[in-house]
Amino acid sequence: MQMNDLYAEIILDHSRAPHHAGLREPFDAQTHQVNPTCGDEVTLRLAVQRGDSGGLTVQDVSYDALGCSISQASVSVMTDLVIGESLTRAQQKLAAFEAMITSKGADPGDEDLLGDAVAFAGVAQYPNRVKCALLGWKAFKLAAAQAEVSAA
Amino acid sequence: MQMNDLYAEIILDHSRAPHHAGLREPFDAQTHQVNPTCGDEVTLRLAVQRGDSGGLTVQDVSYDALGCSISQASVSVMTDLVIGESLTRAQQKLAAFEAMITSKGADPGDEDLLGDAVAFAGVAQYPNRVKCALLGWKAFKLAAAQAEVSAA
Amino acid sequence: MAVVAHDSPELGSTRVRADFPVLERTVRGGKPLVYLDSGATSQRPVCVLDAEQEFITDHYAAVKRGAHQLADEATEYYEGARAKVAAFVGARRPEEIIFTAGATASLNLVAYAFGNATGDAARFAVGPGDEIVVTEMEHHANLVPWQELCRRTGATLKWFGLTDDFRLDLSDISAVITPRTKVLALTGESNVLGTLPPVADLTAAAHRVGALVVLDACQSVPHRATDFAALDVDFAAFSGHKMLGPTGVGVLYGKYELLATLPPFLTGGSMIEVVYMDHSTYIAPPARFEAGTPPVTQAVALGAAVDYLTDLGMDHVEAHAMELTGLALQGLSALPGVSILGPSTTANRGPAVAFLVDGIHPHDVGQLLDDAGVAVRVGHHCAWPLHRRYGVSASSRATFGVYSTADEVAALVDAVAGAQKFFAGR
Amino acid sequence: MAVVAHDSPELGSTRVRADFPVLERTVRGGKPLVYLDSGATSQRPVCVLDAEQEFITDHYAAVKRGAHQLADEATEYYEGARAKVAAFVGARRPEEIIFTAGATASLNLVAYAFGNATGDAARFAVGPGDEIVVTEMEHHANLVPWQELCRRTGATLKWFGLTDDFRLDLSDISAVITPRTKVLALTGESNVLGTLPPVADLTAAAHRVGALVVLDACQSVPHRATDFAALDVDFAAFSGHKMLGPTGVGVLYGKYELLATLPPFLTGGSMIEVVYMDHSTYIAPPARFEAGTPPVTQAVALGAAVDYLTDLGMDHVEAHAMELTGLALQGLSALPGVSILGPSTTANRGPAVAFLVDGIHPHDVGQLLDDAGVAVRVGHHCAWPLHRRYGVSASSRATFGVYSTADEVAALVDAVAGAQKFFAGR
Ligand SMILES: Cc1ncc(COP(=O)(O)O)c(C=O)c1O
Ligand SMILES: Cc1ncc(COP(=O)(O)O)c(C=O)c1O
Repeated sequence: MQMNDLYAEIILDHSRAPHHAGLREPFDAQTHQVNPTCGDEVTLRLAVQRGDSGGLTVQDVSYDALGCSISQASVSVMTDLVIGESLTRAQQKLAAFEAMITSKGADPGDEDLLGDAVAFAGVAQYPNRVKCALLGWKAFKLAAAQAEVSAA
Repeated sequence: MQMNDLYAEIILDHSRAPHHAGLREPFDAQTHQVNPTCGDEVTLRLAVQRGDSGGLTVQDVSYDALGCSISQASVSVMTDLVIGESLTRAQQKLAAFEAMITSKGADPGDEDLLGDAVAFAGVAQYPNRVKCALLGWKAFKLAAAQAEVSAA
Repeated sequence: MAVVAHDSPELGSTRVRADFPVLERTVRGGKPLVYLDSGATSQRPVCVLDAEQEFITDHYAAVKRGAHQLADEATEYYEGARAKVAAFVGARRPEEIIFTAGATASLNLVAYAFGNATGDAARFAVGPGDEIVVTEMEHHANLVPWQELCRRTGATLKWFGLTDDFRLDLSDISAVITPRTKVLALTGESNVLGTLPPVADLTAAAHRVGALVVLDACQSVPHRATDFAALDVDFAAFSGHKMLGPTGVGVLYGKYELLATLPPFLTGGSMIEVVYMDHSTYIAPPARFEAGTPPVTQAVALGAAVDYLTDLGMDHVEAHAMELTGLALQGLSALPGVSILGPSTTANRGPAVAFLVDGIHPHDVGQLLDDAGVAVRVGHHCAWPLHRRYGVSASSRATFGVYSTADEVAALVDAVAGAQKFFAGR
Repeated sequence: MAVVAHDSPELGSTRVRADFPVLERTVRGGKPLVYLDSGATSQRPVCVLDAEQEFITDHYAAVKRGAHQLADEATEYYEGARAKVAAFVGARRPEEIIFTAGATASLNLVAYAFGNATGDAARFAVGPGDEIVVTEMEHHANLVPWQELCRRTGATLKWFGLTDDFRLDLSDISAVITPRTKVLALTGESNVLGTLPPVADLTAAAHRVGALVVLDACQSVPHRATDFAALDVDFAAFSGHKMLGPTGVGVLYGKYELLATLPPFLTGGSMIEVVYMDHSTYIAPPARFEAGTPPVTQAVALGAAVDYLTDLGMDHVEAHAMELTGLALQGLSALPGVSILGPSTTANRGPAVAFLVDGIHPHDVGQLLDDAGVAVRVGHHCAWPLHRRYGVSASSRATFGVYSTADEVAALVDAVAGAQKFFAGR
C-alpha cells in the first residue's frame, strides 16, 4: 500500500490539529495507557451523564497524548465519534474499530458506524502500528468500564 | 581401540580385588570426592611420616570407593604406586598419570614412573572415562595438600 | 490436539529415519549408530532444520520491536510458533505459552517468581510454615529449585517417597498434602523409572487444599498427546530439544489468570511497561516473562517440530514408543542377572527403560554398549535421590524416539548380553 | 585476540554480502532491503548456519553426560566453542566463559547470584546501606535487574547522570562511587548514543573502594577487539545474536577466582555435586552456572561466528563500522531539522546513530524509511531513562554490520530527506 493511503489526509489533519485535546474537568474516570515499545502515552478523562432512558451517555472525553501521528489522530477521531453518544453505542464503535484494525486488512470498517475512523483501515496492514492506533481507544475502553462500575 | 585394551587384565584384576581397600587408622588427612555425573564416590585417608631427610613419606593410603571398574582399579593401582614413597615422588607420579590420561592418547605414560598404571593409557581415548580414572587420584592430591599444610 | 494423519509414515520406518541424517552415522570403527538416548535429547528432523534456516535466511529480525517489514515478519513467525505450541499442549490461548531457555529455566522461573511475590501477588508467596511438596522421583530440575526456594524463604520441603514396586508412595497422602501445602511440584513421568504418577488425582488433591501444581512435563510431552487445561495443572514445563526441536528453547505453560498476577523473574527489555531510574512497571504475560531477545529462531524451529509430531500423530508416536518399551522390558528381563529399575511391564508407564546388570557397573555396561554402537545413558540421570532410594548410585538407561526400531532394541539386548559375556570371560 | 587476516574480503563488499542471503531480499513492493538494525540483532552468515547444521546432522547428543561416542563428540564441540569465545574476548581460561540464554540472562544471573550470597560468598552480598551504581544510559537489561536486586535486598541504587553533550556526567564521581559501593554495573557502549564510557578508569575507581564491576558488553563485543582481562572488569555480558551468531545463546564472562565462590543462580541438572532430598551441593564453574541442557548447538554456532569475525579481523570490523558511522553522522546532520541523539563526531564513540527529525515522530520516520526499504529501529531502544533525560520519548536509530555499505548509509539519508518531504508536502 502507499504511504499516501496510510497517512490519509484526514489522519494528518487530526494529528496536526487534534480535536478535544487537553485535560478537562469534571470527569468520572481517568486512565493512563502507555505503549511500552515506543514510549507513547495517553492520559484520558471521561465524563458521563445519566440519560432519561437510564443509560449512560458520553458527555466529554478529554486527553493528553504523546505519540506518533497515527496514535494522535486516532484518539482525536475517537473523541468525535463517541462524545454525545450513549456509552453502549460508543462501545459498539470501539469494538468495530478494534475488529477493523486487527483484521490484517480483511475488514474495511463499517463507515456508517465509524465515519472518518475508516481512514485507519490501512493501519491493519502494518502490525507494528496497530498498537499506535489502539492506544487511545484502549484508554477509553478502560475509562468506560470504570465509569460503568462507579455509576452502578 | 579394543575393549580388551581398555579393560586390560591388570585393570580388571585390580577392580575385582582392590589393593589396600578399606578405611584405616591412624591418618593425617581424609578427603571425599564424587563424580557428579555418575554418582561415583571415594573417601580416602592418607597417613604420612616425617623422614630422616625432613621430607614427608606416604605411610599408608586407605579408601572406601564406590564406582566403575576403571575408577576402582585406578585408586587401587595408585595405592601400590605411592605407599612408601616420598610425598614429592608420589606427587610426581600423580602429575605423570594425569598428563597421560588427559593427553587424548598422545602420551603413552612413563612406565618407569607409573608401573602398572600405564595400563590406563587407553582411557585417554574415552573423554567421559577420564574423570573415572582420576577420581581416586584427585582425592589423594587433595589429601596430600592437606597433610603438607598440617605438617608445615 | 494432535491430528492423526492416517497416511502418516510408519514410525521407525526407513522413510521416517531418512529425516534424521545422523542415524546414518557409524561409530567406533564402522558400527551403525543405535541411538537410544532420545530421553536425554532427541535428534532433529531435516524439516525442523530447514524451517529454522528458511526463517533465518528470509525473515529474520528482532521481534516485537522493529518498525520495518522484516521485524513484522519475524514477529509473525515467532507468535505463530507460540500458537502452534499452545494448540499442541492444550493451552486455552497462546498467551499461556512462555518461551524460555529450556525446562530447567521454566521451573526456575516459577520458583523464583514465587519467591518474588508480594502485594497483589501474595497468593504465590511462600514463607515459614508453608510447605512445598515434591516427589522422590523428581529430576534435579524439579527438586533443587524448590530446595533453594525453601532456603531463601524459610518454607519447608516435603516429598512423596517411592514404593518397592517403583510407584509413588501415596499411603500417607493426607500427611503430605495438607492445608499448609502451597505448591505441589511433580513429574508427569519419571525420566528413570518410566513411572506415571496419578497427576490428575494429585492435582485435585492439591487444589482442594489451595495449593498450586507445577508439572514437569519434559518426558511426557514428546511422546504423548497433552492437554494441560484438561489436566488442570497450574504450570507445566518442557524442553524443545527432547521433542525433535532445538536446544536453547523451552516452554512454561501457565493458566492465564495465574500468569496475570505472577511477578516477573528475569528482567530487562521487552517485559517492561515504564522504566524510571528508580523503579519500573511490567507488562502483561507472556511478554512479562520473556525479558530480552527471546530464542526466536529456536521457537520457530520448535513450531516446526510440533508440526512434524502432529503429522506423525501423537497416538502413533505413543504407541510406537510403548511397543519398543515392551520389547526392551521383555528382552532385558529375560537376560539372567539383568533387572529393570522401574515397572517391568508397560502398564501405567512411559518409555524410559533403566536397568541394572549384576556385577557390572553401569558405566562399564555403557562402555561396552557404546563399543557395539549402542548409545545409552549411564549415571543417575539427574535423579540421584531416586537411585539412592533403590540402593544404587547409577543405572543404564535406554530411551526411544520416533525413529527408533525394534531391531535397535534387539541390538541393545544383544549388546547387554555381550557385555555380560565380556566381563564374565575375562 | 583477533587475528587480522590480511587477505580478508573488504567489509560490505559483494563477497561478504553474499554470505548473508537475507540481504538479497526485497521489501515493500520490490525495494531492495537496506538492513540498518544490526545493533538490535545481526544477520547470520551461511558458514554459521552450516556449522550448526553440520554439528546437528553429524555429532549431536547430550553434552557432559553420555557414555557414548556421539556424546563425547558433542561435548568436544561444545567445549571447543567455549575455548573460541574465551580467546575472542581475552578470558584467561575457558572456564571464565559461561554460556547463558543471552545477555539479559547473563546480567540477571549476576544480580540474582549476588542476592543468593551468604556464608563463604558474603563478599557478593548486598543489603541495606550498600550501594549499587549504574548509569542513566543503561539498557533496561543492565538497569532493571539491579532495581530488583535493590528491592529484594534493601540496597540503594545510585547512578551517573548524562551531560548535555551525551557523555557520562562524572563531575561528582566521588559522591557516586563511595566506600558503600558494592557493585558498579555499566555499559561498555551506549546502544543509543554510541557513547563509550571510560570503562577502565571507572573500573579502577570501583576497585579502589572494593566494588565489583559488571560490564554490559553487548554493543562493543560485536565490533571491537575485546580484552576483558586487560580491562579488569569482574563480569561481562554479551549476546550471540548481535555478533553474527544465533539467538538463544549469550555469555557471562567472570574472573575465575570470583566465579569460584559465586553462588549458583539457576539450579537443576549438571550443576550439582551431590543431591539429597533436603539439600544439594554444587560443582565448580563454569558448570555451576549452566543448569540443565545448555544451548549446545547455539554455542557451537557462536563459535563459528567468532571464527568468521576473527577471519575478517576485528580491527577491520571496527574500522568499517566507524567509517559508516562517520558517513551517517555527516549525512544526517547535514539535513535541516535532523539532529543526532549522541555525539556528532566519531570521536570516542561507537557505531549506533540515533537521530530526531523535527516535527515528525520517530515512529512515522521509521514508517517512511521502511517504505523506502530502509530498516531502522524506532522507540526508546530499551533505554527509556536516557530518552527522558533528553526530553524525548523515542528516537530513530541506524546501526551497522560487517555487511553494511556506504550506499546503504546514503539510502538512509535520502529516505530521511524523503520522509521530511512527504510530511511537509501533505
Ligand atoms: C524429567 C525431566 N525434567 C527436567 C529436565 C531438564 O530439562 P532441560 O535439561 O532441557 O532443562 C529433564 C531432562 O534432562 C527431564 O528428563
Ligand atoms: C546494551 C545492551 N544491553 C543488553 C541488551 C540485551 O541483550 P539481549 O536482548 O540479547 O538479552 C542489548 C540488546 O538488546 C543491548 O544493546
